[in-house]
Amino acid sequence: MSHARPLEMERLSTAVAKERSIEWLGAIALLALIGAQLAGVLNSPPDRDMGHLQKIMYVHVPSAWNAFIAFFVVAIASLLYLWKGKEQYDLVAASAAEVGTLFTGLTLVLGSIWGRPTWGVWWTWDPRLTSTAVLFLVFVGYLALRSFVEDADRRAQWSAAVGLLGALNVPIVYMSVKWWRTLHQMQSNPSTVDPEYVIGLRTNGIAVLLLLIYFIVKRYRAARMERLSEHLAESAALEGRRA
Amino acid sequence: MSNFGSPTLKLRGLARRFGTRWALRGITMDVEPGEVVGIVGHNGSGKSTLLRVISTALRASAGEGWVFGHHLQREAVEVRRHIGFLAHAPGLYDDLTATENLIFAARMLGVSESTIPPTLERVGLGHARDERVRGFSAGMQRRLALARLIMGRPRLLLLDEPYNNFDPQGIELVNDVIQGVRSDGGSALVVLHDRRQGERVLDRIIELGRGVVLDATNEAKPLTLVPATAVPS
Amino acid sequence: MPLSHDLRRVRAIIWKDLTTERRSKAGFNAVAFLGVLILLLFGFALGPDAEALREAATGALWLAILFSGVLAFNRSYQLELDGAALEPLLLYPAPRWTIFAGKFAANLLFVLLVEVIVVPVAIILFQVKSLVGWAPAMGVMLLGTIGFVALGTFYASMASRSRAREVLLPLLLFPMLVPVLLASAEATSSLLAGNPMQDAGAWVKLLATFDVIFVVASFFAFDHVIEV
Amino acid sequence: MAETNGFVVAAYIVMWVGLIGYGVRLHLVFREARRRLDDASREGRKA
Repeated sequence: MSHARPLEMERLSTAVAKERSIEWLGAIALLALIGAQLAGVLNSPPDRDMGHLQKIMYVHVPSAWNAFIAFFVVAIASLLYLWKGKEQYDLVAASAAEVGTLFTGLTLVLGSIWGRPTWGVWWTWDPRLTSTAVLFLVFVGYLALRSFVEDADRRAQWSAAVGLLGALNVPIVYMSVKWWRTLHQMQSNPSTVDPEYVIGLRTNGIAVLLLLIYFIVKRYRAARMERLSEHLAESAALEGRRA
Repeated sequence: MSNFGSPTLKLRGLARRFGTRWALRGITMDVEPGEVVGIVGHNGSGKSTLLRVISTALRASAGEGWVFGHHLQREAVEVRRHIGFLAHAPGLYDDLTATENLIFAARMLGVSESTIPPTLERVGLGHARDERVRGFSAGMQRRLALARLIMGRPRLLLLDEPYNNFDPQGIELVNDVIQGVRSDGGSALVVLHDRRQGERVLDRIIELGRGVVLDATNEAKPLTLVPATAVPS
Repeated sequence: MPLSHDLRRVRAIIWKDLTTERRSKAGFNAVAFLGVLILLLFGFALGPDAEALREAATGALWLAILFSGVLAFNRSYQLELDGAALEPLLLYPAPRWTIFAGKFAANLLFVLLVEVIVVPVAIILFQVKSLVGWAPAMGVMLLGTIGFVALGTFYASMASRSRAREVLLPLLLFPMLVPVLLASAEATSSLLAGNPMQDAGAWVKLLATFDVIFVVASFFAFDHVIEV
Repeated sequence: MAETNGFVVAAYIVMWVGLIGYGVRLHLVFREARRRLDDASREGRKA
């Protein structure tokens, strides 16, 4: 599946030329997030014993949802790269992995901020939190591999394989951690789930999703320009061969 | 088994890139059955890279090639059946003896191990049959690599500077191996450190410069980057 | 190419890897002693109280196997990398999976041999008294080891050829092994304590599923990573 | 009840610092990539 490098270059350069600004998406995402958070915080009744702690969920849960969405994008892009061999898929996977690692990190920090007042400890071996931590480490490994490999083809092939296997393991990790915890301690579930609360979660989830898309597209475009400038440098050397 | 009359080797705009450096910038050439072609060129001209791409050790970044009609990319396993590649590094297992290295090669090639003793004799390693390769001199290691190559009964030899600092018997051995393959209708591409080496067996010499064939007797087409996906005739 | 040829190639690779390993004995002894050393360190860390030790036995055993066994994987590719023998190996007219199968089997044998030394030492050091269900427990150990070695052999095919390979392999491998570690530790300890198979059954099923998924995935992915 | 509010505020601060921080870093990475591309294409035209 050797891909003609210059063809890749044309494909990338036309794409970059046709690029329309997406700053509007960033702005909308930001506004949506502010709106969703305000709505969530203002009208959710303080819980009897948990007080306003429940409001932390409005940032914690959407981060977790979007982290998983990001890693799903990595898996799909990696699969497409292995199948089609086009560089764009590799760049999408790399961008989604970076953004996904950001949201996983946020999920973990927010989870422990929520855990401290609720259970008195910064870290609980709660199945969801623990699986997120494992997922975080899997993708730290993914990003480490990408940074250790210079050759573009090798980096793309290897990270596609690691990305896919990482995604394949997510459900198994979650199941094994869930069983492991239920053996040792009744699984903690957040406070009563009234519809008001669920709507708050969903709107915040969508707002964060818009931001996720904006981040991934913007990171992808930056990566595409980096790749294109590498190509241009190459072809300059190529043209220069007669000299 | 190859379709009659087709050249042993056909390359069209073969190119290979390492990171951002182009080692091969478009090689277009044919090698006919029974032909032995020498390749010269200064360091970094792409000589070794060319052999590694033809041997299917490296994938081409652009362009295409066929060995006995088999496509380098799509029919790589078929191509490997006919290739005898002697790289710069011998690529042997130091902790195994000469015989054990060839036993491993025989099993991987799917050939009978009975050919090992005569092959070792032919390359002049009969005396070191049970010694570990770790103790071998560079010359002895190259002889063992040649023995491994012969066992595969290749029909296209790719030899990377086989004559370099090799004793006269060694040089004679290389020429003998080339003659053997040529008489069976096979061909050889031999990278030479300088033009005088191996002139007794060479039919023609081509020169590589900065990844392109400079003064090949056949037309030296400039860089024509045939998209790899284009289906050949 | 007939399968018999390919199986002969797999055996050839196993033979080559193990003969080389046997010749340079140092490798195996070092890994086995490291496993024992890690068990000792756990013993010191967990303190002399017998009950605490017994409680942590299977967990400590598995961590000792993971940390010592992981050394075998990069070494297995070092055989090729030291003498620039990877290229000739890739140039034999053989499908790529035979290389992975050979390396996987050789590494599996290597790690199992390490376990033959480390497991008895763990039983002694951690004063594990009840060995009632030791046979099924060994079965669980084997299942866990298969998953561990399959992924280890796969990730080492990349890590062994990149910078900072000693850091990269554990970083890639260990997060993936969480299910193996949990399932093996839980199932082994419940079996050793004499509970019937059903209790551990769920864990064994998860372990078996993990093995099937990641052995198959490694075989397919190996084609894509070994050639580049 | 009051001291738990501190955690709520902390959570929102962490969320916004994380998102804005990454947004700024991304903007810098984007601009740097754009600058390098302009240089490279100028180089390309000259060769």
